[in-house]
Amino acid sequence: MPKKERPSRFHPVSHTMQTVEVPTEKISPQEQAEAWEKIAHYFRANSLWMLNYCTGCCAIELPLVMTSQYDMERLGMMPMATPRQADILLVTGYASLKTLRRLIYTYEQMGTPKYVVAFGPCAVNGGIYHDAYAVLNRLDLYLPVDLYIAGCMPKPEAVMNGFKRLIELIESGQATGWKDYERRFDWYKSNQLEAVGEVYIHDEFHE
Amino acid sequence: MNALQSIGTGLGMALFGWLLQTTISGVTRKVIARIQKRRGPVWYQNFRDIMKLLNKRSVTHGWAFDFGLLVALAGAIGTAMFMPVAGIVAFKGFDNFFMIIYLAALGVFGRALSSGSSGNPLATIGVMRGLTQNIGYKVPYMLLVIALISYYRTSSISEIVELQRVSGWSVLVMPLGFVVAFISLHGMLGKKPFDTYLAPAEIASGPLVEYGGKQLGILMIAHELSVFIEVSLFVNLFLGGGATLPEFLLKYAFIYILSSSLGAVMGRFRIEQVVRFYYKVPIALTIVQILMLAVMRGGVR
Amino acid sequence: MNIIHLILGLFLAGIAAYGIGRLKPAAASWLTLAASWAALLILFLGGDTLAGGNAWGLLAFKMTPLGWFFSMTLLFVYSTNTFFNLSVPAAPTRQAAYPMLYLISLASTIGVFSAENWLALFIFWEIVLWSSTFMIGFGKPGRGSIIYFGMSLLGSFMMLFAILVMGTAYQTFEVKGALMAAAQSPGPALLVFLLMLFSAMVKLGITPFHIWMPEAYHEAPDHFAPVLAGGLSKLGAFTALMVTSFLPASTLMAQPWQVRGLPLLTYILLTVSAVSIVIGTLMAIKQEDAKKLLAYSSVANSGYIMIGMLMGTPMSVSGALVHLLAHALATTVTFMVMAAVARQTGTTRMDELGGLLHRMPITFLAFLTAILSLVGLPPMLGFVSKWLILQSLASQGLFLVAAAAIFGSIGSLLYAFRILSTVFLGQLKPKHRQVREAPAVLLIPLLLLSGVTLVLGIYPYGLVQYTAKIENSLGFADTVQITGLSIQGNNGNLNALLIMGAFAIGFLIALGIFLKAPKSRKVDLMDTYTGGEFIYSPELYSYSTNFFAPLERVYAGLPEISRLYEALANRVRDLGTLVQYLFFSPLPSRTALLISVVTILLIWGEAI
Amino acid sequence: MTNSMNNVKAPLLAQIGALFPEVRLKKDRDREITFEVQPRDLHQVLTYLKNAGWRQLSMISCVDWIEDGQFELVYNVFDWTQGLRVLLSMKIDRGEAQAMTIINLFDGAMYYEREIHEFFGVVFLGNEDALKSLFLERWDDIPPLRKDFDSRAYSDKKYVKRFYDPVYGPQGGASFERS
Amino acid sequence: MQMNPVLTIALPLILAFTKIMYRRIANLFLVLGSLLNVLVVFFIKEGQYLMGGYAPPFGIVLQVDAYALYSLLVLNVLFAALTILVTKKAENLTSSSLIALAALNGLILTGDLFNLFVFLEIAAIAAIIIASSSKRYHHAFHYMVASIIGSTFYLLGLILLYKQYGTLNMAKMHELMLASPGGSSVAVILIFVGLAVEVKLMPFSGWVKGVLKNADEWIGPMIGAIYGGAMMIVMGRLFTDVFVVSPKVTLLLSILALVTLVGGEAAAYDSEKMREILLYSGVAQSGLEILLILNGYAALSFILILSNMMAKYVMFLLSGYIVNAAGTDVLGDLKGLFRSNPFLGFAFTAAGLSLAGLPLFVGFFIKLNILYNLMMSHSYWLPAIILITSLVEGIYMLRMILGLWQTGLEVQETGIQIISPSNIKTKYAVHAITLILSLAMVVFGLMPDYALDLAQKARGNAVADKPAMMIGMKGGPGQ
Repeated sequence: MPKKERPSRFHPVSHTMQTVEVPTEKISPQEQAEAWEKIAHYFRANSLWMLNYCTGCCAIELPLVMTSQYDMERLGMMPMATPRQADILLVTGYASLKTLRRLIYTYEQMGTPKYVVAFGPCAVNGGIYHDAYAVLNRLDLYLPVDLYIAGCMPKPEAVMNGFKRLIELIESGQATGWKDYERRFDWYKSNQLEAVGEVYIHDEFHE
Repeated sequence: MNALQSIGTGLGMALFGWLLQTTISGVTRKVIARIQKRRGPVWYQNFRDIMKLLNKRSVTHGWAFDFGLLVALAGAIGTAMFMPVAGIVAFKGFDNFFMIIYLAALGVFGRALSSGSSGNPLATIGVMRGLTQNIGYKVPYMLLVIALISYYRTSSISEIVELQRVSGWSVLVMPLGFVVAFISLHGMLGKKPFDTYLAPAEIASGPLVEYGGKQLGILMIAHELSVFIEVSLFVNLFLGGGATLPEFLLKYAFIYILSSSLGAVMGRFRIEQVVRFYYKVPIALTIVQILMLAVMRGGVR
Repeated sequence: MNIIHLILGLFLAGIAAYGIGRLKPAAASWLTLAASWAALLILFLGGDTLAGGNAWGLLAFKMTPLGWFFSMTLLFVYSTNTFFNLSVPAAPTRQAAYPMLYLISLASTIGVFSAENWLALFIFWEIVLWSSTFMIGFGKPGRGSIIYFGMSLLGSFMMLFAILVMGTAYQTFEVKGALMAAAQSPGPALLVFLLMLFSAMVKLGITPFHIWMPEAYHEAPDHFAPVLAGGLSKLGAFTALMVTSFLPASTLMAQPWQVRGLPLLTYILLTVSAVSIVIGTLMAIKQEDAKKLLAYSSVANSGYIMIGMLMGTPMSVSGALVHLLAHALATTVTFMVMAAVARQTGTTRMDELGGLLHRMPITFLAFLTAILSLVGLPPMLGFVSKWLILQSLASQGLFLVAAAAIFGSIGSLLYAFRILSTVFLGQLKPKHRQVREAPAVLLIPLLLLSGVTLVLGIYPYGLVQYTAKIENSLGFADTVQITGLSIQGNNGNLNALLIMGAFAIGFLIALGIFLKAPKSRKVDLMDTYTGGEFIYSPELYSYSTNFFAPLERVYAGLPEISRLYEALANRVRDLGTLVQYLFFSPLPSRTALLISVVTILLIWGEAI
Repeated sequence: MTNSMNNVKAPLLAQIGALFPEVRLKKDRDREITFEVQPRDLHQVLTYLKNAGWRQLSMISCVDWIEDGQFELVYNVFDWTQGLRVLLSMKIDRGEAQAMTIINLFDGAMYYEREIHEFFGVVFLGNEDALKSLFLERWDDIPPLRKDFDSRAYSDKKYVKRFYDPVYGPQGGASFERS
Repeated sequence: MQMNPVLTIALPLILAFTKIMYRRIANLFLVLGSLLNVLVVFFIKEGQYLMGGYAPPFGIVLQVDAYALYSLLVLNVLFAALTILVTKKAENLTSSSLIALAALNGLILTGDLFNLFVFLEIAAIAAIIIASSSKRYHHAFHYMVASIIGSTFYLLGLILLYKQYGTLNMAKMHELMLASPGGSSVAVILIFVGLAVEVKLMPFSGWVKGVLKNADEWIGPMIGAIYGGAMMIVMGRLFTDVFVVSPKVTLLLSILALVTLVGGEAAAYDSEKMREILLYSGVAQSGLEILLILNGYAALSFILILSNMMAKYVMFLLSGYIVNAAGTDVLGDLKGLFRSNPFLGFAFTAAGLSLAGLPLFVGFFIKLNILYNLMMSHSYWLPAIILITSLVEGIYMLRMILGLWQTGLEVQETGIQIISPSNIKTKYAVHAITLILSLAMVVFGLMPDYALDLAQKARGNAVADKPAMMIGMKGGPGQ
C-alpha cells in the first residue's frame, strides 16, 4: 500500500527504482524478501524514533514539534534517549569539528536502517558560520544525509513537512543513506579522517 | 481438559493478553496525548513500533545479553498462560498466587541479568533502582494478598474470583487494602511518579540503554505481557475478575487508563523518596488493614 | 557394613591421610576423595535401615530416616568438595593436617546424625567443632576462627547443660526417649527446649547468635568454606527438628497462651527467626565482600529453615527439609564459585572484580543456577521449598512472619543481583583479561551440584515423598500429600513440572521470535552508549561500590549486634584486670594484709 | 553622580589610593569600579581586595589591542556581601605576552588562564598546566581569537566547501550527485 | 619384696646431704635419687607404718592408703622425669630439690598433723630456694613471706586443735571430730588458710604471679604443677579424711573457691603472655578442685587434680623451653611457632584441649562427671557457673593454641626451634616425656573408665554419702 510516487520539485526520482515484471506463479525467495521489505518499510516509516541529539541552534524548534500544537507523535515519532533505540539522527544546525566526532560515534552506534535529517543551511554549506574556524561546511561528506529541511531555524510546519517527506521516502524505499554509508564506507572514513584527524580522540580528559 | 488442550488455552491466553495490553496501551497513549492537549498516535501505534523493532538490525553484547532476554520473555509468557481471565482457566487448580509471583520474578531476574551484562553502568544503576523500588511496593502488596488468601482460605486465583462473586468484591472486604494495592500496582507498572528506573533524563532509560532492534522488541512484548499479568491479577483479586469477557475488559481498561493518566500528570520521585514513601504509607495502611481483618476474623469458607 | 565401621573407617582414613600428607600432599587429597565418595556410596546403598553395629560403650548408633537425609546431604557436600582439595596446592608442612581434620569432621557429622544417645551426639558435635576451628585456622589470619569457636562453644555448652538436665531429671540419655520423657513431665522440659533450640540457633546462625558467620566464612580457606557454609550449619537444624518434633512447644505451654493457634513460645521464636531473615537480608545488601554477602544470605536462609520447623505443620516441616537441602547445595556452589574466582583473580572483593562472565562462562552458569535457587525462582529447588513455607505461613495466617519471609525473598533478589552483576556482569577489568576458566577439577563439583539443584527443582516429587517418610518417623500425624505430579497444599497446589513446561514453551516462542528477526551485530564490551563521550578505562566504567546506596541510607543507623558481644568480652577483660590488680600485686605487704584480713573475715563470718 | 554604593566605594577608593599610588581609577559605574593596575602591583591589590571581602574571582578576560601591540587582561572580582564588582585592567606587551599567574590567590583562575593561553597565547608564568589545550582538539594554527588570525582563510584551507555553478537550478547547482 | 615407705623420705634426705661432698657428679645424685624413689614407690604396700616405737599419738606414723599410693606414684614419676630433662640447670639445686622431694613425699604419707607442719615448713623452704634460682629474689622473698604467714596460721590452728582434742594423729582426730564436732571451726579455718596459701587460692595467692610469671623450664613444672598438685592432695586428705567441717564454714570456703575460679578465669582471659595465662588458669582450676573437695566430691577432685597436674606440667615445661628459644612468651610474637616443631605443638595442644574439656581428651569426661554429679545433687546454678568459666577457658586456650599454630596462608613460618638442635639428648627426652603425657591424656580420653574407677577406688570409701556416679565410655548409670 505505498503511496503513489510524486516527483517532487525538490528531489529527482532516483533512476534505480525500475519495477521489473516477474511471473508470479512461485514467489522466489528474492521476491519474498522484497515483499517483506515493503511491509517492513511500512512499519519503519510509521514508527520513527528520533534521537534528540541537539547539535546546533535549530534544536529549539523540536519542542514545538513534539508538543500539543504540531504533535509529531501523530506520525508515530517519539524522542528516544539512546542511539541504540533511535532510527533518526537529527543534526539540528551547524556541526562543529568536535561535534562531528561525537556525531560519527553516535551514528555508528545506531541500529540499521537509520536515517540522518539535517536542519537548516548549516549542514548544506556551513550557513552563517561558513567562515568560522571550527564549523564544517558540508555534512554529507561525513555522514549520509537523507533529508535536508530548509530554513535558518526551520519553522515547525517545515519540520513536520520534512518528517512527512521522510516518511514517504522510507515507504518508497528511497531513504537508503545507511546502505550508502556501508557501501562507500572507506570514502566516508577518509573524508572524516581528513577533516577531523582522529575520530576516537585521546587526551587528558578521556584517559 | 487434557494436557494439549490446556496448553492450547494457555498459549491463547498469553496471546490474548499481549493483544489486549498492546491495544489498551495504544489507546492510553491517545488518552495521555489528550490530557496534554495533543492528538496522539493511532491506537495500533504500539503494534507498529514492535514490528518495526523486530525488523531492525541492532547490537548484542554477548550470549548472556540475549539469554537473559529470552528468559524474561519466557517468564512473562509462562506466567500469562496461568492467568485466569473471565472464567477461562488454562490449568485448573494450579494457578495459585505464589507461583505466579515467583514465575513473574523469574522474568524480572532475566531482564536484570541481560541488562546487567550489557556492560553499561547506566543499565546496572537502572536495574538497582528497579529492584530497590520492587522491594518497596512488593512487600505491602504480597502482605495484602496473603491476608486475602487467609481470608478466603485459598490461594488459587480462579477460586478467589468465584468466592468474590458469591460474597462481593474484595474491595468491600479490604477498602484500605485496595488503595495500597493500587499504589503498589502503580509502582509495578512503572508509571510516572515511580519510573525512577526508566528515567530517560537521568540515566538514559536505565536498563533499556543498550537495547535496540529485536532485543528491544522482545523486551517490549515481555513488558506488555507482565503489565497484563499485574493488572489482571489486580482485577481478579480485588475487583471480582469479571464473569464475562466485556466486564473484565472494562475493569481492566479502567484500572490501566486511570493509572496511566495519574502517571501523566505527576512528576518523577527521586529514588530515596520512592523507598521512603513505600516504607511509610503503604506499610502503615497494610498493617491497619490486617488488624481490621484479624478483628473481623470471618473467613468466607 | 554398619555405621561403626563407616565412622571408624573414616577416622583411620583421616589419620592415614595425615601420614601420607606429610610425604606427598596430592596423595592425601586423593585419599580424602576416595574415602568420602566410598562413604557416600555405602550410606546411599545402605539406605536408612543401615545397621547401627554393636555399641562400643557410650557410642551407640541407629540410622533413622531423618539421620539418613541429613547424612546424605552432608556427605554429598563433603565429597563434592573433595574435588576441590585436588586443585589446592596444600603446602606440605602446614596443611598436612587438613585432610585428617577434614575426614575426622566428616566422620563425626555422620556420628552426630546417627547417634543413639545424647552423650555420643555431644561428643561428635564437639569433635566437629574443634576440627572445623583448626581448619578455619588454615585460612586468612584473623579473629574468625576464635569468634566461631567461642560462639559454637557457647552453643554446645548450652546443649551439654540441657543434656545433663535431661539425664538427671529423666535418668536416660537416649535421644528419643529423653525428649519423650521431657514431653510427658513438665519439670525442667521448658529449660531443655529453650537451651536445645538456642544451641541449634547458634549453629544455624539465627539473629542473636549470627555474628560469627561473616567472619568465619570470610576467613575460612577457600577449599573449606563451601563445606563450612553449606554443610556444618545443618547440624543445628538436625537437633532443632528433633526437639521441635519430639518435644513440641504445645505440650510445654499451657493452653491459654495461644497466638493464632500457636503456643506463645513458638510465636516468639518464629518472630526471632523472622527478624533473622530481615537482618540477614539487610546486612547482605550492604556488604562489599562477596563471601560476607553470601554469609549473611545463609543467616537469612537459616531463618526460613527455622520458621519451617517451628511451625510444625506437615507442609512447613517438609518445606524446611527441602529448603535445607536447597540451601546446602546452593551455598556450596556459590562458595565454590567464589573460591574459583579467588583462585583465578586473587580477590573476592566485589569492587575489584567484573565481567568474569566472558572469561569463566561455565562457572557463571553454575553460579546462576545456585543464585536462582538461593532466591527461590521456579526452575530451581529453592522455589519448591519457599513455596511450601509461604503456603503454610499463609494458611496459618502469621502475617508478621509472612511479611519478613516475603521481605527476605525479595531482598534476596537484590543481593543476588548485586553479587551477580559486580562479579560476573559489567566491565571486564584489563588485569583480568588473561583469566582462564577454572580448572576442570573445580568444574566437576560445580556442575554436579547445580545439576542436582536443577533436576530436583523440576522433579521434586521423590524428595518431597521422602520428607513425608521422615515426618512419619518423627511422629507427625499426617504428612504432606503428593498426588500424581502435584504437591497438595491446603490452599493451593504446586506442579513443578507444569511450571517448567510453561516456561519452556515460552522460551521456545521467544527463541523463535529471536531467530526470525535479523541477526544482530556482536559489539565489544566497551562500545556502549556513553552520551557521545569517548571512555577508554573499564575500571572507571563500572558500577560496583555501595551498590544500593539509596536503600542503605534508609536503614543506615541499624545497630550492629556484634558490638553487644564485644562489650561483653571487654567486661570480662576488665574483671580480669581488676582481679590481677587486687590479688596478684607484687607487694608482699599486700599479700600479708590480704591473708590476715580474709582470715579474720572468715572467723567472723563463722561466728555470726 | 550620586549612586547608592557611596558608603562602600568611598572607603575602598581611599584605601586603594593610600596603599597603591600608581593604581588609577579608570571608571566608576553604579555597581562597578575599574582600576588601572601595573603588572607588578596586581598581586598586592588582589590580595588586599580578597581580604577586604572580594572573595570571588568571577572572570579573567583578555582584549587584543593589536594597534598598540598590547594585550589587556581584566581581572573581575566580586564581593557578595556588599554587591560591588571591581575590575582590574592590566596591559601587557603583545609580543612576548607574559603575566604572573594568580592560582595561589584564586584557585579558580586555573581554567581562565588556560583558556586565555589557548585563545590568545598569553603565557602565565608559574602555571604549567595552563600550557595544555582546553577546548580546541588538535588545533594547528596560531591562537584563534587573536586579531591577526584570519578565520575565513583557515576555514577555506581546512574545510571542503560546497561549490555552486553561477546558474542556480535543479539540474546543475548542488553537486549533490550520489552514484 | 615389700619396702617401708619412709625410704621415700629418707633416701632423698641422705642423698641431699652426701651430695655436698661430691660436687662434680651432683646431678647424678639427683637423677639417681628420684629414680630410686620411683622404684621404692612400686614396692610400697598399703597399711600403717609406725616409726620410732612410740604409740601413734607421739611417734611418727605413716598412713599409706590407695589415695596416698597413687599420688606418690604420680609425684615421683613427674619429679624423676623433670630431673632427667633439666639436668644441666638442676646442678646447683640438687640438694634443695631432693629435700623438696622428701618433704612432698612426707606430706602425703604422714598420718600426724604436726609432722605435716614440719614437712610443710621444709617443703616451703625448698620451694623458696628453687624459686630464687631464677634470680628474681624479690618474688622469692614475696613467696617466703606468704608461706611463713601461712605456716604460722597452720601452727595456730594446730595448737587450738591439740588443746581441744588432745591428739595430733589424723585418724584419732577424725573419730573425736565425728564425736564432738562443735567449736573446732576456727582451728579448721586457720588450717585451711595455712594450706590455701600453698594451694594458690585467690586471696592468698599474691605470690603466684611473681614466681611463675618468668619461671623457666625447672621452676614452672616444679612450683606450678608438682607443688600445686601435692598441696592440693594434702588439702584433699585433710578435708575429707580428717576434718568434719560445719556447713556454714563449708559455704564460706566454697564462696572463696568460687571467687577464685571466676577471678582466675577472667584474669587468664585478660593476659597476653603464655605463662601468665597458664598460672591464672592454674589458680582457677585450684579453685574448682577445692570447691569439689569441700563439697565432698573427693574422687572427682582427685582425678581433676591429677589431670591438671599432668597438663600444667607439660605446658609449663614447654613454655619454659619456648621462652628460652624465642626469648619472649608474648603470644603476639610467637605466631606459627608450632609449625616448625609439630610434635611439641601436638603435646601442648592435647594438654590445652584437655584443660578446656573438649572430647577425645580426659578433661571432657572429668568435666562431664563433675557436672553430672553436681546436677544429681540438684544444684543447677553451680554447673552453670562452671560451664561459663570453662567457656571462657576454652576461648583463651584455643586463642593461644591457634595463635601458636597459625597455619594461615599469609603468615610465613617463624622457623624457631623450641629446643635448639644443639642438645639433641634433651630434645628427644622432652619430646618423649611430653608426648607420653599428652598421649596419656588422649588414651584416658578414649577409655576414661580405668581412670575413673581408679579415682573411685582411691576416694570412694572416704565419703559414704556422696558416691560419685561415673559416666565412662562404658556408659553411665543411665544406660
